[in-house]
Amino acid sequence: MASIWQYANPAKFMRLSDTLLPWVSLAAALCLVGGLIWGFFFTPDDFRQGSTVKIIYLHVPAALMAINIWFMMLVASLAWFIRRQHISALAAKAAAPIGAVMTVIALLTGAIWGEPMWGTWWVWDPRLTSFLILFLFYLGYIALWEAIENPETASDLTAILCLVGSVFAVLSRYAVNFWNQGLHQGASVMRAGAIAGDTEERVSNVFAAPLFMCIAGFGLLFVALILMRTSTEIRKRRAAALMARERMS
Amino acid sequence: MALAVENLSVARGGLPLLAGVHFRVAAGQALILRGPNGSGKTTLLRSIAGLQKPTSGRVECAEDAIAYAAHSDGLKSNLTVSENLAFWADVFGNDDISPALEGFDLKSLSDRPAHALSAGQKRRLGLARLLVTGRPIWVLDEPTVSLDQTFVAMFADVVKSHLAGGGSALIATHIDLGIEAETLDISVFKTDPTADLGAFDEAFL
Amino acid sequence: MALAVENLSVARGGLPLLAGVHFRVAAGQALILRGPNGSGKTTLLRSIAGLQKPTSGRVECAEDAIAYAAHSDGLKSNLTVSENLAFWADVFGNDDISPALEGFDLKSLSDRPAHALSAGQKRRLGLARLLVTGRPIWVLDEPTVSLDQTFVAMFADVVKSHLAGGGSALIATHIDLGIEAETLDISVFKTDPTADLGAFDEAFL
Amino acid sequence: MMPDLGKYAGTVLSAYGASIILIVGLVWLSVRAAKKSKKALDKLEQNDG
Amino acid sequence: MRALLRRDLTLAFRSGGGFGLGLAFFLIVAILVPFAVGPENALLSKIAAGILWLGALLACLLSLDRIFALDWEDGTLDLLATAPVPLEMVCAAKALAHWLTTGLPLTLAAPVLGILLSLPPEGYVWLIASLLLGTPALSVIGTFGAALTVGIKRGGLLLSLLVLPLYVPTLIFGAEVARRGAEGLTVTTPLALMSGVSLAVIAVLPFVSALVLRVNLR
Amino acid sequence: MRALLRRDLTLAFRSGGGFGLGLAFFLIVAILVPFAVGPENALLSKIAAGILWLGALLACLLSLDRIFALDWEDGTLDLLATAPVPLEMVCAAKALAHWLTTGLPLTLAAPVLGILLSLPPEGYVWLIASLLLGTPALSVIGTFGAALTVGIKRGGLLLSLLVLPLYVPTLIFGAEVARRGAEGLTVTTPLALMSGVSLAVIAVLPFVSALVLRVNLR
Ligand code: HEM
Ligand SMILES: Nc1ncnc2c1ncn2[C@@H]1O[C@H](COP(=O)(O)OP(=O)(O)OP(=O)(O)O)[C@@H](O)[C@H]1O
Ligand SMILES: Nc1ncnc2c1ncn2[C@@H]1O[C@H](COP(=O)(O)OP(=O)(O)OP(=O)(O)O)[C@@H](O)[C@H]1O
Ligand SMILES: [Mg+2]
Ligand SMILES: [Mg+2]
Repeated sequence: MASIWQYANPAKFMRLSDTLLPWVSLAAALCLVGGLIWGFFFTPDDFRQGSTVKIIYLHVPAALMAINIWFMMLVASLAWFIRRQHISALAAKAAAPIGAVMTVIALLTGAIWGEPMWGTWWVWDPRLTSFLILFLFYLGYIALWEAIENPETASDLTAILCLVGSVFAVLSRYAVNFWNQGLHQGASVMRAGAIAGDTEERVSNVFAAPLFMCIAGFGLLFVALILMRTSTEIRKRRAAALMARERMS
Repeated sequence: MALAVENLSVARGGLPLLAGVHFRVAAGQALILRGPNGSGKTTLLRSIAGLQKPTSGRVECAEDAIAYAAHSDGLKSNLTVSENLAFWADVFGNDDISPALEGFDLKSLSDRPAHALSAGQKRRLGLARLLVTGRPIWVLDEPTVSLDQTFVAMFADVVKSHLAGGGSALIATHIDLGIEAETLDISVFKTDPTADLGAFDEAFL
Repeated sequence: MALAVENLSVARGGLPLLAGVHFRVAAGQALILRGPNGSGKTTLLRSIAGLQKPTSGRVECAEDAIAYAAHSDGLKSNLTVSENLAFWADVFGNDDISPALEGFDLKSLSDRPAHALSAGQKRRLGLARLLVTGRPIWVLDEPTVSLDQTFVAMFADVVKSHLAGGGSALIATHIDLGIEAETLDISVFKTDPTADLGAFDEAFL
Repeated sequence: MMPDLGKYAGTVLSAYGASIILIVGLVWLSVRAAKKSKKALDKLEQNDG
Repeated sequence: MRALLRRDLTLAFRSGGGFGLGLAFFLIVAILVPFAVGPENALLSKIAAGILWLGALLACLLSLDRIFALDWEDGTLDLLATAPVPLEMVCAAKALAHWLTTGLPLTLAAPVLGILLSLPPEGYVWLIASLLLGTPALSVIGTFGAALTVGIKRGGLLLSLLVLPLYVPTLIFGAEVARRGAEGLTVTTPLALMSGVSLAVIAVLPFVSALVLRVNLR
Repeated sequence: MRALLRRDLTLAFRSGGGFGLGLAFFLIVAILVPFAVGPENALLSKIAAGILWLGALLACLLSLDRIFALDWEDGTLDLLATAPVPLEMVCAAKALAHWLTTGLPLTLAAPVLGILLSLPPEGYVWLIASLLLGTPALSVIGTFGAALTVGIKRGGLLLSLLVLPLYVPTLIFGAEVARRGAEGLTVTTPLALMSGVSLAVIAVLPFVSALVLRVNLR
């Protein structure tokens, strides 16, 4: 069994991605549509939050993805530094816009949810605030990619930004926590999985199953998108290389 | 051998420009690089000076031996001529700027801020910087742009005495400098643009 | 007479440089300005182009007849070669940039962003701008800086055909362009630095 | 078929609407970019012969 | 002058700089204010209208030096001055391009940031109205300031210093409109005053800017 | 690297740009805030500490692009990279020069502006202390951002976008110190945290900046 690094070869990666993409897309669509329909049509209202609980099927998966995608970019950046295979850098580049959109979804659905629950669209709660900061990091990262012309320089600099940014993101999280103690729910998805959710604070079983399905759907959607977008980036690079050669002759 | 370049390939903007460049410059000698516009002289010189990574090949020379001068002279328009020189002298650990001032006839301009110089005067100041670096290998990219005949001759004199002192020089230029030196036309190292892109692996760059 | 300069005096940084400059350039003719570095060529050309006020004297020519080109070419590094030219063509009310592209052999570079050009290629683009202005009098300050011999010749051809079409040109340069034209050494108009400052009234500027 | 969303109908529907628009938009843009790059590359490689 | 306007807009989009980054700055000021003054909603909603106006003004200010500086450095301005277009038109086109790439997006983004600073619901309409009427004045005044400082290397901060006092009337009336709007008071007087300032400035300043530019190019 | 530091300071004084204008910007923000949020003293004194911190931060931010951009444009950076000085030292000297020409004067000016915003008397000591400990971090982080965006034409606003989220921890702790100080509460925890952040940043980031610069010069 060869190492997974063989797929860092663009041609092999493209072949892999071409074979995987239809299946992953299909699975993503099934989970996402299924989970959302299940959650939206076939779960009861919460006794306290009424029908607004249905927002959880979007909010929580998006929030989880938002953080995890940044984490994936961090890993890809490290891989770029260590192995210097362009796929890693390109995958990080391809992931950033997805992460940014996920952050926006989490922020939007959260804000929409907050209006009936807390009586305001926005509070400077630590969790929400750190999401906003995360969004800024995504924006800066994308903007830096766009601004630098030389692809190798751009890979290096954005990777450094990702590393330094991660450290500062964690630091900001603590700073924000110190600055304001929050209103937001504690993380209970994981506990809900472990202990069968019973307390009202936790996500109870009725909601848990479709929620997990949606989380899986978002995850698969991310995988499908990243395969597609990384291939796009590879093709763009190759096209640029070909074009340059053509111009020379 | 002061500077030896072996099998060097350079690229610009992801485009291979030159491949297999090789030459040697001995102490006390100069080499003139020629080549039509856009052939890659600037790119080659930057690679040799260490400002850009060559795609392959080696540049061999003593460490910290190269003084590079290109179109941008690194002058601060708010500082005077002598302050500009003094700064670079200081960075390179020298403290006497008067030979540099004399070498390019800048004595009379020494208190003039750099923004009040004409194109040729700026250029002279940029070249005078070479003298305060105290480095043996000069790598120069079109050094005589904007200079009139008198100062081209003066520049040639400075280069000659640098060579006489055991230094060496690598100069890209389009005009005749009046320096006795070998000439190398870099267009012979031009890469073949029709070469195959390879097995589409990392070569997509 | 396309351009007539009469008794022109120019100053730079409050310092009188040239006085009593006078010459005429007829339609179909060119005039080459020479002079050592720092003698005031740039200052003179800027005054003639109307970018600087002469201290005295007159420049006579038809209104809006001068196209000026100096070291800075007014290129936007983010725009492509043809976009850069198209912008200037548009400003000057033309719409065909292909003669300009052909005149300086820029066809193959036309989709390249300006920052990805070499020094000489940038210069050619800057000169191509002259062709889209459609103006009869070209005022050029060291136009061939960074150009190799081939392109100096190409530039000379463009100037010649401009002259043949009834245009005229005023060119400051240090090298030999291969254009048949009168040459004027501006050092003859150098102001006498020992001249009296006058009655110390308005002359303190 | 439509469940009764009660007084929060607007809230829930706008949350779903906004998210679905964003997701579909992202997918659409990604697919379009992929198609465009594929076309451009195919054309170039054809030229290469 | 359509050519110039078109080119400026292309450049703003293509360089990824002009457009979007002003917005980003605005966003960031709005986000940092709570970190600086503390997270209480009551306090924030009191200062929201004013801070948003101030933030928009600063975001506008930061992009001013792009108006002429780039064209100056690469010699475009010299060449434009010898081209057959009146400099007045150049100044007007520049100001318009600046507004389209900063003032307008800022105005459209303001309501979103209003949410972050818990601006009272009554405030939104008047915030947008005042920004829509006020930002053109900011662009025109800024163009004047940029014309004054053209040719000064990195004149960015000097530019701010010159322009800020000129921004004071617009800021006072604009913020007053937004603040009164947020408190549910009538806004006619400051609105009328601000519109007056904007109109006068738009009518007169491009000519002054052209004059200044001419002096600077000489 | 004394040569570089000395030259940077000379340039900052001589160009009349770096030095003084950051101060002026700070002054103007402090002056404009009352215009924007209204003149009530009670409200102002509540937000004074935070606004002063924010103003200092913005003033600092605006001068960041001077750190490397000028040296990049005229080729000095290329030449420095081939000179016998470690780039780490260059970055440290640049950050120090930036702090001496902005952070320090801003800190000294803050108390004066505190009067304008009716900062409570207890606040002054802690405002100065927090600025004195916090602004070096701002300069060092800013140098990192400037190194990232060097070579991007007019990268000023991109620079702000990149640097501002990095400023969040310093701002939060710094403003918290100043705010608690103004309210007469104890400040030890945020002060310790801020000093920790500053120290860590000063110790590590110059090396990262040098790395970034090397990549950019390549
Ligand atoms: C705009 C604002 C909001 C943001 C950025 C946000 C962010 C997040 C994040 C990051 C999570 C994931 C937590 C985890 O599982 O680790 C989460 C979960 C959750 N959020 Fe929000 N949220 C926002 C507003 C709201 C509002 C207004 C509500 C409703 C009252 C809410 C209710 C929840 C619930 C119930 C969970 C699931 C908690 C769990 O079981 O893990 N959120 N939110
Ligand atoms: N970013 C880029 N992308 C593609 N090609 C580029 C890029 N930058 C430069 N080039 C090309 O690389 C080639 C070499 O440029 P270089 O500046 O080294 O030439 P040169 O020999 O110094 O020419 P000159 O005599 O005109 O200065 C040129 O043909 C130029 O068009
Ligand atoms: N601000 C200033 N103050 C004083 N003298 C100045 C100022 N600017 C330029 N000069 C001087 O004016 C003279 C004329 O400069 P100009 O640029 O016109 O020369 P030039 O003939 O174009 O020279 P070159 O061939 O070097 O380009 C020079 O000697 C220069 O030193
Ligand atoms: Mg070159
Ligand atoms: Mg000249």
